[in-house]
Amino acid sequence: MNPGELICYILAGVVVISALVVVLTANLVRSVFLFFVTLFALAGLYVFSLADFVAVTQVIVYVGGVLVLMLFAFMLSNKELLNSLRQPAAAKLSMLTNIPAGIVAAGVFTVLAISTKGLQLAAPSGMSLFPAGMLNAGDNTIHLLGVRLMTNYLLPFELASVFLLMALIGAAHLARKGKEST
Amino acid sequence: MIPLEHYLLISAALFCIGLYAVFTRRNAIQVLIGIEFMINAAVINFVAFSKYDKAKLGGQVFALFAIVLAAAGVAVALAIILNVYKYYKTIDPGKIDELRD
Amino acid sequence: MLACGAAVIPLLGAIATYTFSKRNRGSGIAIAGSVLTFVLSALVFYTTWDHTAIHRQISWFTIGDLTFTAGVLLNNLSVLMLFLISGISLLVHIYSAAYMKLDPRLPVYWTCLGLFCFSMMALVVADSLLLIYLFWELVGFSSYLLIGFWNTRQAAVLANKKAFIINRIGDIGFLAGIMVLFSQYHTLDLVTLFSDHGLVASSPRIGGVWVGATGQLSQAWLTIAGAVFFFGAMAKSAQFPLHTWLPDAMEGPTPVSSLIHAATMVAAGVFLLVRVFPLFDQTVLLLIASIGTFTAFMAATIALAQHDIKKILAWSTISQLGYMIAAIGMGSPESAMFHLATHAFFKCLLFLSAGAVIHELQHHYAKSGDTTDPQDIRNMGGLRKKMPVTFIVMTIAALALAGFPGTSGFLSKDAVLVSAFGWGAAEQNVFSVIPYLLFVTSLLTAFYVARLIFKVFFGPAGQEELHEAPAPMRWPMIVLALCCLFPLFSVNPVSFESAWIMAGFYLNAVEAGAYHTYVPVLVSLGGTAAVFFAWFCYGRNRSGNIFTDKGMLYRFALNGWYFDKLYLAVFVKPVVLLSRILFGFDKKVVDGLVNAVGSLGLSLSAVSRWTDRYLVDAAVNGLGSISKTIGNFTRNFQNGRVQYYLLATVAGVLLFFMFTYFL
Amino acid sequence: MNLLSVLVFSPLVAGLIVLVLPASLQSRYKYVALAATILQVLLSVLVWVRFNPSLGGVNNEHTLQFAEKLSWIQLNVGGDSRLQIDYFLAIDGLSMPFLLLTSLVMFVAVLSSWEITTNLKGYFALFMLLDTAVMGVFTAMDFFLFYLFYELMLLPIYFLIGMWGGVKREYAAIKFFLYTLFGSVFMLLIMVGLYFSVQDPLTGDHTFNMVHMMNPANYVDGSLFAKFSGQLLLGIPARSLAFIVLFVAFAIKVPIVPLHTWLPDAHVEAPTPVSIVLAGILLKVGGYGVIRICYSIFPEAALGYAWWIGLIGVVSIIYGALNALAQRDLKRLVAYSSVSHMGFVLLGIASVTAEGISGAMMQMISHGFLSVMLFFLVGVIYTRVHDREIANFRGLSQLMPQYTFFIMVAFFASLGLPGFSAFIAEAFSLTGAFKSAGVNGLIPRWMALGGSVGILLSAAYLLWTLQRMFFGQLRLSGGEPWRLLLTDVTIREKIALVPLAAMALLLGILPGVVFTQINTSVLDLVKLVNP
Amino acid sequence: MDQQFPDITGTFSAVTGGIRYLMPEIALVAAFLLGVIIDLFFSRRFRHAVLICAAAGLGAAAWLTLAAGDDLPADPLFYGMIFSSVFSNVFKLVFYGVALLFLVLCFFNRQLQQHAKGTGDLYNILLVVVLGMSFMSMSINLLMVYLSVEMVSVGSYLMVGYISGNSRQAEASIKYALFGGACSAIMLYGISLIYAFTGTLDLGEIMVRGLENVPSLSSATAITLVLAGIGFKLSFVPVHFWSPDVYEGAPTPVTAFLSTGPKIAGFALLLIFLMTFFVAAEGHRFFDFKNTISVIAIMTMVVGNFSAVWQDNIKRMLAYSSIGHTGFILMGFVSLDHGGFRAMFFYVIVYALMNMAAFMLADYVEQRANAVTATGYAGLGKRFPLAFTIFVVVLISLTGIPPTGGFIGKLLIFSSVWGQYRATHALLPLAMLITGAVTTVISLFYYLKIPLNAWLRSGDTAVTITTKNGLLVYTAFAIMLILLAVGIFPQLITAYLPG
Repeated sequence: MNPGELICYILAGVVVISALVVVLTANLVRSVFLFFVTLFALAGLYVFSLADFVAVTQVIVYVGGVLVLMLFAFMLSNKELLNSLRQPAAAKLSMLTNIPAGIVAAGVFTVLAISTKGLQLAAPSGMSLFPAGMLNAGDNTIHLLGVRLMTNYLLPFELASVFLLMALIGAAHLARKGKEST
Repeated sequence: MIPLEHYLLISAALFCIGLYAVFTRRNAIQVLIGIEFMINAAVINFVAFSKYDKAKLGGQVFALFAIVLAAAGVAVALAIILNVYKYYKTIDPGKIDELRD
Repeated sequence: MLACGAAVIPLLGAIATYTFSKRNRGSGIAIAGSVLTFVLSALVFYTTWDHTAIHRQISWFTIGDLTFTAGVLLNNLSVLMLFLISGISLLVHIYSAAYMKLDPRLPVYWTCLGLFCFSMMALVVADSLLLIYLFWELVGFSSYLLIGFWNTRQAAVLANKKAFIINRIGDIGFLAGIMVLFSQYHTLDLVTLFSDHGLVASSPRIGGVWVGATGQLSQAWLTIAGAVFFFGAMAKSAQFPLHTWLPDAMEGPTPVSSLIHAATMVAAGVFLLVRVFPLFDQTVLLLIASIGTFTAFMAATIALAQHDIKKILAWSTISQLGYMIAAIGMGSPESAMFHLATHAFFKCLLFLSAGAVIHELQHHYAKSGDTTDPQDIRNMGGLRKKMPVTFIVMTIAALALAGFPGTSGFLSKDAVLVSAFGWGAAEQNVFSVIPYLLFVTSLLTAFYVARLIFKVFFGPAGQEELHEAPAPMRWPMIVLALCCLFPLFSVNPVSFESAWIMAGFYLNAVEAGAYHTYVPVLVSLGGTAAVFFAWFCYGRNRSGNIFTDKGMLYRFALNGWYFDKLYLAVFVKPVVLLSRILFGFDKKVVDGLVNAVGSLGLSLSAVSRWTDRYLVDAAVNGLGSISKTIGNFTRNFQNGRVQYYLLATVAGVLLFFMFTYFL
Repeated sequence: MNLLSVLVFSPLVAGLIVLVLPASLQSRYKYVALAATILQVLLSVLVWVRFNPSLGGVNNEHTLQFAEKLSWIQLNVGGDSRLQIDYFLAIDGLSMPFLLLTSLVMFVAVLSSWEITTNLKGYFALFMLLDTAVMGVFTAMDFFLFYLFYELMLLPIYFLIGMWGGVKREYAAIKFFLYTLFGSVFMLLIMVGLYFSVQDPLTGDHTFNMVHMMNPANYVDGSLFAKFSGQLLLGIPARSLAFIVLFVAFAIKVPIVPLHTWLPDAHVEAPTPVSIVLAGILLKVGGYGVIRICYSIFPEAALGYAWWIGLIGVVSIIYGALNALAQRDLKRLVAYSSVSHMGFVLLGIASVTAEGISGAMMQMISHGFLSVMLFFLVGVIYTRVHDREIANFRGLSQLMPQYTFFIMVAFFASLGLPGFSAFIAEAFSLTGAFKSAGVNGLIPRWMALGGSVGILLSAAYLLWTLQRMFFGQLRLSGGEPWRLLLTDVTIREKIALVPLAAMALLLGILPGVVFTQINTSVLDLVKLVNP
Repeated sequence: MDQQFPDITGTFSAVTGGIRYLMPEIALVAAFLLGVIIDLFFSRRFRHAVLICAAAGLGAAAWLTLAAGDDLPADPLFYGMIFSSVFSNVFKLVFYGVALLFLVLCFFNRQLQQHAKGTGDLYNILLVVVLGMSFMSMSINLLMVYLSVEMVSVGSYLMVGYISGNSRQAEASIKYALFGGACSAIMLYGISLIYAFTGTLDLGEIMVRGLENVPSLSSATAITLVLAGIGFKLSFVPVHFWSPDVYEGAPTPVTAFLSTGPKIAGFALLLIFLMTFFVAAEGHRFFDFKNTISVIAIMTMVVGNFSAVWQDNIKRMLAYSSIGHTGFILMGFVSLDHGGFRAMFFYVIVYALMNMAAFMLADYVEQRANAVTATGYAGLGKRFPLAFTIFVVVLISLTGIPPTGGFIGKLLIFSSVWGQYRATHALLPLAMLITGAVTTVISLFYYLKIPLNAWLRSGDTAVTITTKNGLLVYTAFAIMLILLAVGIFPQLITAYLPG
C-alpha cells in the first residue's frame, strides 16, 4: 500500500465517518460542520481520482455556495435550530422510529454491495473501445474538459445555463417579497 | 490507487448514509444534506470511472453537471423551505402533514 | 260456418253491450244475441248430429316447420255441447234479465256473460288442443269475472281469486299434457291425434316405450300425459282434490252459478276427458274412476250438512260431476256425456229455482231491513204455498237429481251405475268397491236433495209477503223443468240405452248384463227410502235431526272435510311464507352478496388504504409500534410525511427487487 | 340515407333540437320528443311492412335486410393487426320486432313524461339519446358498434334515474350503472379477444363484424377463440369462458337470479317513463344480446351450458314470482314479475328449438308491451297520490272503473291469459323447453314443468293484488284528499294505454304477425346453434 | 489537442448541423429570454405581456415542429446527445398543447392573477420546463436525460410553490422538492452505476452489451435505480406517494399541468429507455422489463383506482385517478410490439386532453363556487349546466365509456395486451387485462361522485358565485368535442401517429 492509497483510504474513512456523524448526531451545529468536513474529504478523493477540476468545483460550489446558503437558511429559521437542540426525549424516541429506516438503508447498502462486489472492473467492458485509453496522472484534465464541454457536451452545457437561469429566477421569486404585498 | 470496487463500496456507503439521513432527519435542511450525500456518492462513481474514459471524459463532465445542478436544486429547495417556515414555523418534514389522506 | 257464428255472436253481443250499454242497459242486445246463438246452434245440431264430423281449419301461425291451425270440429260431442250450452244460456239470459234488473253494473254483467258464452262455445267446437286450452282459460277468466261480479263483497273477490288460481293449477296440468303430446306428435290437432285411426290410437307401445309419430317417450309419459290432462279436468270439474273453489264460487250471482257452475263450465272437464279419451291407459282410467267416485261420495256427504241453499247445490254438483268422471274412468264416456246433458238441465233448474227463492227473500229482507241470510235454509220454510211454480219445478229437478223414474236423471244415472257395475264385475281388487260407493252416493243424493226441498218448501211459513218470481224468471224455469223429464232424451222412460244421446256416442258397448235390470230398481227403491227418511227427519217435524250440530262427523261434513283449512295450512301459508322468506333472502343475501361484490371495490380500496396507512407506516414504525411508549406517537404515523413516503418508496423498490432477484 | 340510420339517429337530432331550443320554450320540448317518437313509430312500421320474412339473416350477410355498411374505422394498430370497424346496420327477423317495440314503447314513455316537471331540457335530451342508443343496439351488426350503443345506454339511464327518480335514486342509479358496467367491461375484453381471432374472409383484416364471428371458418387457426384450437383461458376452455362472460354481461340486463337485484331498486326509484323504458326495452336488450351474440357466436358453448341456462331460467321464473308475492309496493311487485317473466325467455332460448326461441322472442315483445302498460298504470296512481303501497288502497274499482279495466287487462294479459300475447309466448317457451329433451336433449323435461309453476304463481300474486287493491269496499289510507285526487284515466293516458293493450291482444290472437316475421331467422338460428 | 480533434471544423459543423433540428427548442429559449426581459421591464404596463410572449413561443415551437414535418435527422445529433424522431415530435406537440392549455388556465385563475409577485416568472419557468420535457423526449444520453429531468423537476417545484399563498402550497412544494430531490439522486446513482459498469453514457448497444457483461444482479440494480427515477416522473407504484399530496396542494393550473406534461414526458423517457434495450438487444437476460412493468402496471392501477375511491377532494381524486391511468398506459409499454405504440400514443394524447379538461372544469368550479370537494359540488349541476355537462362527458372519457376518446384508448390498449397474450400466453398480460377491466369499474365509483353530487343531489343554495370566465368553459367544451370526435372517428388522431 503506497502513501497515495493510504491517503485515499484515510480520506474515504473520513468521508464515511463524518457523514455518519452528520446523519446521527443530534447536534445541528456539529452536523453542519461535519458536512463541511465530508465535502472536503470528498474533494480530496476526487483529486486522487485525477479529477482535480471536479474537486475544485466541489469545494467552490458546495462550500462556497451550498453550505453558505444552508447556514443562511439555518439562521433564518433559527428558532427551529434551537428547538432541535433541546429535545432529548424526542431524540430518544426518534432513535426507535429510525430503526426501520436503518434497516432499509442497510438493505440498500447490502444490495449495492453485493451487486458491486467481485466485479472485474479493472477496465470496464465498454471502455476498452476508446482508443484514448486511461487518464494519466499528468494529463491536463482542465484542458480536456474544456474541449469536451465545447464539443461533445455543448448542448447540455448550454441547456444547463438556461436551467440555472430558471433556477435563479424561480428561487428569487420564491424568496423575494411581493411587490404589492404589505 | 485503490481498486475501483472500493470506490463503489465507499460511494454505496455514502449513498446509504444519505438515504438514512433523508429518511430520518427531522430538519428539512438536513434532509437536503442527505440528498447531497447521495449525489456525491454518484459523483464518486463518475469521477472514479472517468479515469478509463479519457476520450469523452463523460464521468467528470457528468460530475460537474451533477454538482452544479445539485447546487441549483439546493438553492430552490432552500427557498421553498423558507417559504414553508413562514407558514409552519417549523421545517421538520414530519410535522408538515396537512396534506394527507 | 254456422258454428263459428254461434260461437262468435255472444262475443259480439258482449262487445256490443259494453259499447252501447248506455241506453238500454244491454239486456235487449244480450238476449237477442243469445236467441240468435241458440237458433244457429240448433241448426248446427240438426245438420250435424249423427252425420259425418265436419272439420274446417285455417292456418293460424307457423313456428319453425310446424304450422298451427285454428278451426272447428263438429261431431256429435261438440254439437251436443253446443246445443246444450246455447239452450241453457238462452234461458239463463232471460232469467238474468229479471234477476239482475236492479244491478247498476248490468251492462258489465251482460258483457261478462257474453264473454263466457263465447269462450264456452268456442271451447267445445275448437279443433286443436291449443285452442281448447285457450278457451279453457278464457272460460276460467270469465268465470272469475262473474264470480267476482259483486266485487265490493270481500267474500266474492276472495272466491273468484280462489277459483281462478285453483283452475290455474289444473291448467298447468293441461298445459303439461299439451307439451307431452306436442313433443310426441308435433301436432295438437284433435282429429289427427284422437280420431279412430289417429296418431294416438295408432302409436304402438312397445316394451315400455311409447312410440309416436315423430319421437318416442318412455311409456311412463303416456300415463303422465293422461294423468295431467285429467288433472286439468279435475280443476275445472271440481274434482277432489281441486274441488274447493266451487262452493266458494257460489258468491257470484245465482244465474251465473246456474249456468257456469252447474251446467256448462264445470262440464268442460268432462268434455275434455271425452275429447282425449283415447289417450288414457289403464292406470289413468283407474285413477279417474277412483277420483270421480271418491269425489262423488265425499261431496254428497258434505252436501248433507250444508245450510246454504246454493252450497248444497254446489256440493251436489261436485258429486254429480264425480259421477261423470267416474263413468269416464270406467270406460263409459257415453254415459258420462248423457249424465252431463241431463245434469245440465236439472242442476241448472235447481239453481234457478234456488235463485228465485233467494231473489224473493232478498227483496223481502231488503224491504224490512232484516239482515238475515237469505240463502240459509234454516231460515226458510213453507214456501210451497207462496211460490207454487217454483216449488213444482224445483221438485221435478230434485227428483231428476235423485234419479226417480220418469225423469231424465233416472236414465242417465242408471246409465252410469249400470256401466259401473258392469265394470266393477270385471275388477277383482279393491276397486270393485267403486260401483257400490256410487250406489250409496245416489242414496245420499236422494236424501240431501229431499232435505233441501222439505226444509225450503214445507213446514210452517216464516215470511208473509212473498210471492212468485216475475215471469221472465218463471218461464225459463218451466221450460227447464220440462227438459228434466224423460221424453226429451228417450222415448222409453226406463231404458237409458234407447236414449238418443247414448246412441250417438256408442264408442264401445258395455256388457251390462244383469245389472241392467236390478240396478235401476235398486236405485229407485233406495232413493224412495232415502226421501222418506228425509221426510221423517225434516219434512214431518222440523225438530227431528239425525245430525246433531255438535257431532264430529257433522262438523267434518259441514266444513267440507276441512280441505280448505288443510290447503290453507299446507299450501297457501307456506307459499306466502316462502315468498316472504325468499324476499328477505333476496334483500339480505342476494342483494347483500352482490352489494358485497360491489363494495368489494370499496373494501379493496379500504385494504389498500389500510395498507397505505398502517402497513407502510407500520413497517416504517414497525418496531416502534411494538413498544408501548409509542402511544403518543400514533397520531404522527398518519400519512402526509414526506420522509415516510420516501422510506416506503425505497422499501418498496427494495422489496420488489429482492423478490425478483433473491427469491 | 338508409332507413335504419334515420331510425337510429332521428331521436338524436330531436335531442339536439331540444338542447338548442331556448329555455323559454320549455313547455314545447315534450312535443319535439313526441314528434320524434311518432316519426319513429311510422318509420318502424314502414320497416315492418317492407321487411321480407323469407330472408333469414342471422349468420348470412346477404340475407340481412336494410343493410348499411360503411367503412368506419380503419386503424393500423401496429404489429400484424389492423382494426377494421364498419358502420354496419342491418336487421333480420331476430331484431326487427324490437324496432317496432322500441318505437312504440318510446312513444308511450314520452307520453308518460308529462309528469316530469323539472329540468325538462336535460330530461328530453337524455331521453332522446337513450332512444338512439337502444335503436342502435338493435340494429348494429358490428360488435364494436353494438358495444358503443350498448354503453351509450348506460349514462342516460343513470341520469334519468338519478335526477328524476325517487327517494333512494342515487343508490338505485349507481347500482344500475355499476352492475351493467361490470358486465360490459368484461364484454369489452372478450370483444377485443374475438376481434383478434376473427378475420374478414375478403380483406384478411381482423374484424368486429358479428356475422363473420359466427362463422367458424373465419377464425384464425390456433387463435384464442378458434373453434377447434381448444385453448384454455384461466383453466377454462377459452370459448366457454367467453360465452360465460358475455352471457353474464347480458344476463345482468335480462336480469337473471341472482344478478337481478338492481332491477327492483332501479324500477322503484325511477320515474315512470324510465321504468317503462327499462322494463319495456332494456331488459330485452339482454335477451337480444344473448340470442344475437352469445348463442350465435359461441353455439357449442351455448349447447354445453344449456342445462345451466335453463336452470337459471326456471329459478328466475319461480324465484321472481315468489318474491313478487311478498311485495307490498305495487311497483316493486311489477318489477319482480319482470324477473319472473324474463325467466321464460331464458328457458325458451336454452331449449334451442324453434318453438322455444320463438316463444322467447314473443315473450320479450309481449313483456315489452305488458310491462310498459303495468308500469304506466302504476305511474298513474303514483302521480295522483305519490303512494304505491298496496295496503294503502282498497276498492279502487269503484273510484276508477276505467283504470281498473286497464289494470285488469294488463294483469290478466301478463299472467298469461289466452288471447293475450303472453300466453302464446309462455306456452311456446315451455313447449319448446319440453320438446328439447326429445329433440336435442339439452334441457330436461322437469324444467318445463317447473317453469309452468311460474304461470300459477303469477296468477297468484296478480290476483291477490287485484283483490287487495281494487276490489272490496273503498278504503284509502289517504282518506278524503286521496279520493279527490284519484281521478280516472285521462285521454292522454288512454292514448298511451290503448295501443299497448291492443298490441298485446293482437299478438295474442294473431301471433303469426310476429312469428311470420321471425320464423326464417329463428330456424336459421336453430340451425346455426345446433346444426 | 490536434491528435484528439483532427478535424475541428468538422466537429463544429457537426454541432451546428444539429441546430436546425432544434428550432422549436430554440424558439422556446428565445421566448424564455425575451420573457425574462419583458418581465423585468414591461410587466407593469402590460400585465399579460409575458403570457403572450410565452404563448407565442409555444405557438412558434409547435408550428416549427409541425413545419419540420418529415425533415428528420437520420442520426443522433450533438454527438449522440439527442435524437429527433417522429416519436419525439408527437410528444413535443402534446407538450406544447398542454402548455398552451396551461396558459389558458393561468389566464383565468384568479389566485394566480392576483398573485402579488406577478405571474411573469411562472410563464418563464413554464417555458424552461417545456424545454426540459422536449429534451426528455429526445435524449439518448444519460447526461441529457438527467439534465432534462432535473430541469423539469426543479421547474415543477418552482411552479408548485410559485404562489405559496397558503400553507398547503408551501407544503406541497417542499414535499415535492424533497421527494423529487431524493428520487433524482437515486436515479443519478443508478446512472453512475451504469456508467461504472459500461463506461458509456449513450443509450445504445454498447451500453446494453456492457450491462450484459456484468452479473445480471449488478445491471438490474443499476436499472432499477434509474427506473425508480423515471417512476418519480410517472408516479407509478411505489414511487407515487408524492403525487396526491402535491396535486392537492398545488394551484389547480399547475396540478393540471403536472399531471399531464411532465408525466407524459416521463412516458417519453421510459419509451426511449425501454427501446434501448428492446431494440439493441432482443433477449438480453439481465432485466425482465416486460414482467416488471406488468407488475408495476397492475399495482399502479390497483393502488391508484382503489385509493381514489376514498377521496373527497376533487384534485386529490384526480391525482389518484391519474396514477391509475399511468398504470393503464404502462400496459401499452408491455406490448409495444403488438400495437402498444399506437395505443400508448393515442392514450397519452387523449389522456392529456381529458385530464386538462377535467382540471379546467375543477378550476372553474373552484373559482366560481368555491367548491373543491365532491360533496361541495352538491347541487351545482343546475347552476352551471354547461360546465357540468362537459364535466360528465370528460369523466365518461376518463372512465373509458364510449363514444369518447378514452374508450378508444382503452380499446387500443386492451387490444395490444390481447396481442401480447396471444403471442406469449403468459399469465401477466391476462392479469393486466382483468385488472384493467376491474379497475375500470372501480374508477366509476369515484368518477361518478362528481355527477352524482352535481346533478343528483341538491346543495345549499347560498353559493357565492364570482367572476365569469366563460372562455375556460368553452375551451373545455372544445376539448370535449375533440374527445367525442376522436371517440367516434379515431382516425383523426391515429392517422398521424407513428408506429
